[in-house]
Amino acid sequence: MLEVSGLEAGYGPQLVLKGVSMQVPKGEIVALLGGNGAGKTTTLSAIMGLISARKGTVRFAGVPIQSKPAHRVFGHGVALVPQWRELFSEMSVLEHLDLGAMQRCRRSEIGQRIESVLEYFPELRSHLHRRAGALSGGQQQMVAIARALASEPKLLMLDEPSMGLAPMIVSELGRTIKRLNETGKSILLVEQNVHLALSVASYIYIIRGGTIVKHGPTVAFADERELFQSYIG
Amino acid sequence: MEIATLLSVGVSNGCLYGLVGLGLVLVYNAQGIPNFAHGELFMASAFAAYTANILFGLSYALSMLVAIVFAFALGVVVEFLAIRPIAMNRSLGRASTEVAIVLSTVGLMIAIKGLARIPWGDSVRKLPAAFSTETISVGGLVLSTQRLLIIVVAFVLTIAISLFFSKTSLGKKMRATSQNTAGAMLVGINTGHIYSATWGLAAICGGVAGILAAPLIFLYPDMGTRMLLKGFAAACLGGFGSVGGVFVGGLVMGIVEIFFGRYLATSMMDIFAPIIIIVVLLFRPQGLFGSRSAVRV
Amino acid sequence: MLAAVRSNILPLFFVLLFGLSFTTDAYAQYLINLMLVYVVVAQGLNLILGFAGMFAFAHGAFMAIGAYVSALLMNKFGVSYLVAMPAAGLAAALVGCSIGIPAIRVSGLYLAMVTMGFSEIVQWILRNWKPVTSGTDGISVASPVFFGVELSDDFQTFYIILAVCAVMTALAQFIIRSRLGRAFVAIRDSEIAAQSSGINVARTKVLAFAISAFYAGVGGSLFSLTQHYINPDNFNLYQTIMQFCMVIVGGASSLIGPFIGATILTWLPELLRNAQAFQEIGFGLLLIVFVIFVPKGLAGLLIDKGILPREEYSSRVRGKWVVRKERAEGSERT
Amino acid sequence: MMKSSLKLTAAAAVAAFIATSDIALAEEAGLTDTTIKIGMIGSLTGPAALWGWPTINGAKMVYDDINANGGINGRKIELVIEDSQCQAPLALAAAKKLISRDEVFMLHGGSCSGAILPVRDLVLKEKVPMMVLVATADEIVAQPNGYIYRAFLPGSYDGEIIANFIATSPQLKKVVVVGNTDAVANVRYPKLEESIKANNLEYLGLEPLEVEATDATAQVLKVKSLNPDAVVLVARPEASAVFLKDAAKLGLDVPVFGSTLVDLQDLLERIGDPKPMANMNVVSFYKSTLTEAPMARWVDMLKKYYPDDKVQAAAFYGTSGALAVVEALKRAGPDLSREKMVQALSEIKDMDGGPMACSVTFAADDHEGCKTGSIWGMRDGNITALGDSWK
Repeated sequence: MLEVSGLEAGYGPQLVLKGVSMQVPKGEIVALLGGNGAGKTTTLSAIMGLISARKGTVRFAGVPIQSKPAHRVFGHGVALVPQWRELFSEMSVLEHLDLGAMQRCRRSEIGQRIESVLEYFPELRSHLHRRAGALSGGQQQMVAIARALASEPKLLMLDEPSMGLAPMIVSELGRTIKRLNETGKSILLVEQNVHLALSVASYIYIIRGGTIVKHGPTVAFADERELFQSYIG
Repeated sequence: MEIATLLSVGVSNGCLYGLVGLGLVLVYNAQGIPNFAHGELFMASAFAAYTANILFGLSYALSMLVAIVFAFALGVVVEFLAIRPIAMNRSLGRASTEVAIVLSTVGLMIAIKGLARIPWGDSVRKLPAAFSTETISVGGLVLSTQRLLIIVVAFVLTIAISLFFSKTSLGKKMRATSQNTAGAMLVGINTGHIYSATWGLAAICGGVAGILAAPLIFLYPDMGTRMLLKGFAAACLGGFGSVGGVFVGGLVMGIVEIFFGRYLATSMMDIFAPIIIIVVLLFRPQGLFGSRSAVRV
Repeated sequence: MLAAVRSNILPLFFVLLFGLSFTTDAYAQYLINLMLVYVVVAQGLNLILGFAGMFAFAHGAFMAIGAYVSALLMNKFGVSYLVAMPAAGLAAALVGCSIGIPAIRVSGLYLAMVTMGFSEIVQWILRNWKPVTSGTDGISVASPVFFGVELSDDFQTFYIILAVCAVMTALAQFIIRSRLGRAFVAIRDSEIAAQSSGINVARTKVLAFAISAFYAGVGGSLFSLTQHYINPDNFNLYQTIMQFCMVIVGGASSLIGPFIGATILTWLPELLRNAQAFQEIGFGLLLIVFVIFVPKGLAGLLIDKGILPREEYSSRVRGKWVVRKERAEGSERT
Repeated sequence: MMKSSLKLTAAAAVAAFIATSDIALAEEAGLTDTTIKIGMIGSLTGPAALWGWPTINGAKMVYDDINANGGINGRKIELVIEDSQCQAPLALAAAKKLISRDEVFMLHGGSCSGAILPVRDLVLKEKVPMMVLVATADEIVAQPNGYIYRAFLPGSYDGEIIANFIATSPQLKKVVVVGNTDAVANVRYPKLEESIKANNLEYLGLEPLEVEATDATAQVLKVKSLNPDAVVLVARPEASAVFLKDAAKLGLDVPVFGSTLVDLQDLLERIGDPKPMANMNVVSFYKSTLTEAPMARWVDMLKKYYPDDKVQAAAFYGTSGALAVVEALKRAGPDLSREKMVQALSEIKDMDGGPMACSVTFAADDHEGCKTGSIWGMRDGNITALGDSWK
């Protein structure tokens, strides 16, 4: 589904990614783990087209997307739930879902889309007309994921969705991710929370200093502590 | 009677300030910059109406339409040529990018003015009013028909723009982009198109004000600078937040200014706008009605 | 030899101008003087705009304060120019402080509007406070007298202007290389980062205002020497915009930038006098073209091409922070 | 790098050398056996360009005409025209260039008082004769001054003319002034106030009106509340038109007197409606309106040399100055020098002011050559010269 090879990217004169290669097969959950400053968010930004790749290729469903701007990448069916959520603080929850769906479906289908997304997040139903800025952190994370889902993406990329959430909500989040995967969505999960990653992902990449230092199926990383050490160290 | 007269003039002036201020706010909210060339959009549109009506002899209504289309096109072209290349240049820091865009609008301000001087610098021109009867009398109160037109058009346009933002998908996309550009990109919005549309719409606001004001004043290349300050003042009073807020800010500005001039000191009318800008921005940056959160920091 | 020239370009420039003053006519000398005056003002603007990244739209007004204070001190109180000029700078710095203190409360580009409003108010005061400023009639400026010698023509005032410009340049270099200069750059690049590394942001901003206004005040005082007569029109919006052009065309956040900018913007209109093509359009387009294509100005371009030596203070900070990177780094730090 | 910076300074040095080595052959600067070089300074570009070429051409046509008829004492007039953009630094640069590089014999220039005042010092120090083009401030020509002359009605005098005129009507007692507060308007107020008081009229004060005013409702209502017998309007044409329109609308029905900043014909065209003009009177420089016989010669001359120029009031502001220059050059004779020129100018007495209503008279200690104008008003819908007393 997603093939990244030799990706180099950075900000200004600084190179952050020094040749990242990874794959997300169709229908799988893949986790990208790494410490602070390892280049996780940069990898997602480069795939999404928020920053431009300097070298390497990114293919999605066989189509090269590495030089396309974010809105075109989105058009191919890639959605990113950013770490900082990037909500529209003065707009209602419903408007967020509306905007998420708007670019990738016909006007008449929007209502149906929103309905199907809300099935995953029933809690949002009672907040549809509230400003996003007024919601709690967990609810905001739901809105961010729901907004991305409203476009019915083929690949969903989540950037540290567990950050700042209570453990209860994190495990709830894990279940939601699994349910999404069961409907056939490919998911790329970027995390520092090793527990969450191990519990949902089928394949794991570890990034350090802008390159992939280790990867393999989840079963190969059974020991959480060892896994944690490997990317910290 | 005198108060009613002052009020009618104050309100219609305020409508013009509100429209100009609205154009400033749209660009400010989208890109975080004060558009110093906005007064020149006001001026250029007035001259476009003049050119269509007087020089090409088009009918009045058609000339207005031509001028509005021209304003929109000018806004879009200006954004494309002078703003986008800077906004897209990722090698600058955020602060440098904003400063560069502001300077670009300052450059535009001078360049457009200079450009307008080539055909129109030699003398002052006049555009006729929309209606042939200049004044009507309502219960002894003499009202200028052009001023009534200004009030009606400004109200209608403000309501239309409010509806545009809350109801249409383009309006929602524009709001989304102004609140969070990264978020907008992530829902597939082509922010480049949104900026074009924003500049176009902003230019229409300034342009309509220019076309409406033209018959009351005379057309000359420097006519925009004064309007720019008044528009800024209206936007500051309104708090850069909502469409309605800016419009009310303009009204307050227009009304207070004229009463101040009449009963306190006409000499202060010149610096009323800068005083309002400073006082409001320093002591109540969210404007008279804005909520704190609407202020872009 | 070449390397020596490269690294001492500014001192050599001053020496060259000094030598030239023996061969010029009054017209060229006047323009050299005016150019040096603009260098001083542009250096001040560069400190606040280029280094501290604050958009102050008020340098015409600061110049006016300097020019009027020094002229009035000399005309009305018979104060020596040696006292009047620094006093002019201090007066401007004081006013700069007083608008800087409230202005730090408004963030980013609100500042542009506040300072623009301030300039308008200064203009209005100059026009209307007739007992002091003589309003639009303007005031004529006495020639400075040193040891009984009246310095009245361009060749004589040149020495004062050259000396002041050299001192102010050295001062600018000192400021840029000091902790304060680094604090300027830090708050430009990220206020939050600056704060977290122990910089008093508010105080630094007020200082930036004060120092920048001081330069403009001294520049205004020197300007009044070149004109022998000042009126409010000398210091309108157009003057401020011209200073911006000088900084941008020359190269913001570079010590040498204001020299290049002031040289070009003083001489180009004169060289094109006969063509009469360099009007507002050319002026405006120059500004736009530079911010789009040469955002670092000519100095930045020449430094990148290796023609001018890299200025240590600017290379340390160039392009270090970019908006997305702030976010990305912020995210990975948590 | 060395190259680039040296190049610049080298270029400046070369330019300077060329200039200094180019020593004039004649004994007096700007003179050859066949030419007299005169430098002109005007606001040709920028915001004040409105006044630039029209005023320059109004003077230039006189020189063109002289040249076409063989010149003066065998010499033709050669003009060097420089732009001041109405800004002091540029005006000063222009004057220095004309004097030290072009080495002109004399100057004829200045279209903004603020821009040309710094030039005064320079001209007096360099002892270069100068005729003022259109700048109106008193200080430019004020004494002591051995070299600068003006041959049209200066700004401060129209207040006196208006006040004297108002005083001839016994029913006009209380006068209020409405006007701009920019340089051209400000030069007029002190003498206006003084003359109003000198004529035993009651001065009710000054109501400022923005130069770019879009409406004058506040001012008109304030003036009405003061209940004056007459209004003196010292404003530029745009603001004057706005004021007159609002005055008519709001029923301010007293005589209004405009300064030389406005022209009746032009105001009538701007407002496009004779009604607000009914009470309007102005001080004019000219002998008659542009369409009447006394002006025909000058209008024809303009059409001959500058057929593209608009025939407007501003077109002839500089004409009388050029006529005085020509007259003085003739009188100074073939053996010309700057000092002789100044002498000749000072000796001009009762010269016909051309389009101007005054006759030009200079004296060694008074270089204001023209101190009268005429009051015009609307009578039966026509622009009519009223002379200097109420009829």
